[in-house]
Amino acid sequence: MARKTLGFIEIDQERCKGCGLCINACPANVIRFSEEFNSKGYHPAEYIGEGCIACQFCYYTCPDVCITVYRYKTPALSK
Amino acid sequence: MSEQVKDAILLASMPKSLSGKEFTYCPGCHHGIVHRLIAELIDEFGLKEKTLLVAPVGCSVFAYEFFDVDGTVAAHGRALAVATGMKRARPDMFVLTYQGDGDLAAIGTAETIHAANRGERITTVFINNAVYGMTGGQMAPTTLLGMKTTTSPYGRDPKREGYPIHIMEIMKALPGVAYAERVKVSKPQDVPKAKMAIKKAFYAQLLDVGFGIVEVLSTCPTNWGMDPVEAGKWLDENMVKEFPLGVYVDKVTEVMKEKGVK
Amino acid sequence: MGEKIMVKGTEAIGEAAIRAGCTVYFGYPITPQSELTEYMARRMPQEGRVFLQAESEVSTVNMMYGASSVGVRVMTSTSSPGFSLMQEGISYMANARLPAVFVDVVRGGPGLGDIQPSQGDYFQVVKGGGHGDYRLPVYSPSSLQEAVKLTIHAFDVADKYRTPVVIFADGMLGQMMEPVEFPDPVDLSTLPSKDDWALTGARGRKARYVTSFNIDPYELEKMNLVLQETYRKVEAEEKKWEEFMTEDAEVIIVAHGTVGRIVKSTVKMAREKGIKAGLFRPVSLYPFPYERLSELAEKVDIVMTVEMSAGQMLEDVKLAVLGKARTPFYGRLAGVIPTPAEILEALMKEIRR
Amino acid sequence: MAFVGMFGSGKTEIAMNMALKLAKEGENVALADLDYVSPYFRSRDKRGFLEEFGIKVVVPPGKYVWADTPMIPPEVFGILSNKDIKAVLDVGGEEDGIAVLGYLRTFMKNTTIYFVINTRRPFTNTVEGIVTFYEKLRNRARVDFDFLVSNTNLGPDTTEEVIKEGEEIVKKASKILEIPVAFTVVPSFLKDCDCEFDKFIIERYMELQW
Repeated sequence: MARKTLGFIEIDQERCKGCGLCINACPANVIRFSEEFNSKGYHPAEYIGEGCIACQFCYYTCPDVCITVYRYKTPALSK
Repeated sequence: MSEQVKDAILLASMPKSLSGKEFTYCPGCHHGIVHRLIAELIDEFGLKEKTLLVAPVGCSVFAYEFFDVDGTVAAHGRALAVATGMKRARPDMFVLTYQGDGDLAAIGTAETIHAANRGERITTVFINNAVYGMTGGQMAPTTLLGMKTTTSPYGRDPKREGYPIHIMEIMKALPGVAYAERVKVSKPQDVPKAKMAIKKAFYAQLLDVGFGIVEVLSTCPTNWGMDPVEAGKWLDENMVKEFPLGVYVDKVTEVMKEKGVK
Repeated sequence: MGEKIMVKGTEAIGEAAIRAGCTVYFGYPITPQSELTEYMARRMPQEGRVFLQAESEVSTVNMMYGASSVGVRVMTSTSSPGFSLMQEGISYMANARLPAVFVDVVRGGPGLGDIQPSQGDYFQVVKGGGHGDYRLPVYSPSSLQEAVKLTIHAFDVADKYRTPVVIFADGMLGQMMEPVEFPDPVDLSTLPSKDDWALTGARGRKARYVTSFNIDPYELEKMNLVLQETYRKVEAEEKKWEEFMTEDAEVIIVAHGTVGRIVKSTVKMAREKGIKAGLFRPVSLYPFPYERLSELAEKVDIVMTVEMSAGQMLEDVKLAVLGKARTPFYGRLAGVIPTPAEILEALMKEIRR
Repeated sequence: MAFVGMFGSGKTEIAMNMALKLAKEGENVALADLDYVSPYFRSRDKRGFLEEFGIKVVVPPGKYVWADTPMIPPEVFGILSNKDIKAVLDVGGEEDGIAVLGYLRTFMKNTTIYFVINTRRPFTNTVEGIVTFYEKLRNRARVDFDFLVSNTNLGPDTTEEVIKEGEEIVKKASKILEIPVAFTVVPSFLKDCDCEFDKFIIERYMELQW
């Protein structure tokens, strides 16, 4: 099933504390805990790389202002 | 990534009025969300060079370090007295206090009520998480009935510990208050609403209407003993019942209309 | 200097503060200083300045903290129980290095006490009643003209060293009336700039904060050392005292404020009886003029302290005298004012001993 | 008679001197200290001295003489109603102190009220100042004042010039207010000075002796 990718997010993984609020908030389910540890020993959040609908919910709920949200000028279709 | 960015519009990123310093709050704590909202509004209003921030004693005792604005930290409970001193001495500045429930509603109740009642042109953001976070989970004036804390180990019993205090309802009785609203930020949809409320409280000061205060129901996952997601659910299911959300005082919207402000 | 007018002590101090450039006054009513608050309520708006009656002394001192942090000259006045309530805020101001002037019109204590004049606040004002290692410059005037001079001086000292300063007035000084001349008001634009530390908005510079707080003990120690260095400077430069007939004195009486004034009469009465008495009146209670009193003590057998307290300044007198002379004490408590005659009688007893 | 005025205008000294003068003339005199505003320098401090001259001093009973709470002794109603007693009222300063006259006014139909002015005091140093505060005090007291009293002085530093300068200002205020000047107060050490109005020579009993 093809779903639209309307934008993307960047996560400052060093700043991220791994609270999971963004993961819980994301309606597209495109954020997950990374397998990697950051230098503080958390599993930070990571974007799965596609499917972001640029709704900004993750940005709204992130208590550590780690997320930057972009919207594509021309919405791309994901594979 | 840069290729990607070229083809995109930036929707949301760290506000300029934050210093960039990492918050000291526990993972999932709502303080950070509210800090960001305040910083966004300072940016949007272009107030960075005019803002004086008064931090309280509580978990947000370091708040003034997280913003790129001039500030101080008041003695416990006295933020609104300090802010009054600043605003009276420099009425051209934008004065903001950021206070928790112990600070604003227990030790500082007199300062809160009197600054509000004098209609001080000050904006206050009041974080209510029903517990003393900083000192390790003691009972707050806003602790819910039945809620266990380190100083109400059998659960808050009104016969013993009295009732949770309702600051917004008290604000309603004070003529100096221009704006008072209770909000939460536990769901993404709540966040823009909370921002709009704080914006109105900014306008209460900027349009010279009176005292503006927004109570934000917040989680304290650490002291509540819940993971951050669970804490948000608990807030929605329990705190909102005791502390109904909504606008309690609004003398601002009308003035905004009169002055053509959106 | 303008013409002489008759003023009460409370008015003398209030008017002096206005002329010194006090632009903000916060206060809370308490006997026997309420007239100063009332005077400021009437006068400050006339000058386009700020007067605000706070909801408590606790609030007052914190309002002062706020006003001082944005760089204006600020004052309050209170009486003993009110000063006790302000101690916490004063400690914060001391470490945040915020200049301000406090007037303590001292009354009888402890507790609610009474409303009569006393000097029982010496410990809480001079030795500090608040927490932590801080000191406050303290001035104790004995006439209204001197109160005017010292009030203005207090603002200058506060700004120079960035510290709260106290005017130690007893209730008698606050209520008495005397003819006084006031200096011309200071031009506010000539006051020392506070732009290098005050909270004026982060315009064209990095954001800054004024605070008494540092969670890092090593950093907090540094802040403390700055304070201590300031106090050493204050001690070197700001000692003030008055001597009356000490040149040939064989006995010295030490007294401050109103009692200093009463003791002048005692000295004259003693001299009439052939006793070569002299008065040493500390004007700055901190820094206490130890060295000069120590010099004087070498030449006499008796250094008697008289206070309207149970003997609080006495401890500083003993530190100055260091056993070089006898250090008897005569005091009246709870708001009772000693008369020149009874002080003389106490002195005679000591001499005969 | 009642003496009213601003803080420190000299009401107490004049009231005491007046009571003593009347007592020496053989009148049955009572002095009521109604000053519940100021904590010290009240006529009650000289109670013993006044009583030696047969003056009845009306003050709050016992230890309450030291209090700063409003405490109007009920005897005041008595001395005001008793025609055989010459009552002298020493009223507290400013609008706070004078409010008591509003309270007593039904008993004061036969009382002459003097507004005491020292033009070397803040707020009453100009004609405008005097007029402003005269109106304020009268509105607060809700009784009319009968006379002005010129009491310009600098305590021990008072000179004839100071007294005359005060008389000039009080005279102008008197014209505007259409209230006559009853007398000019003169300290005993200047008793021979020239005055435009009648002289009332006083001793300063309240002055500090040190």
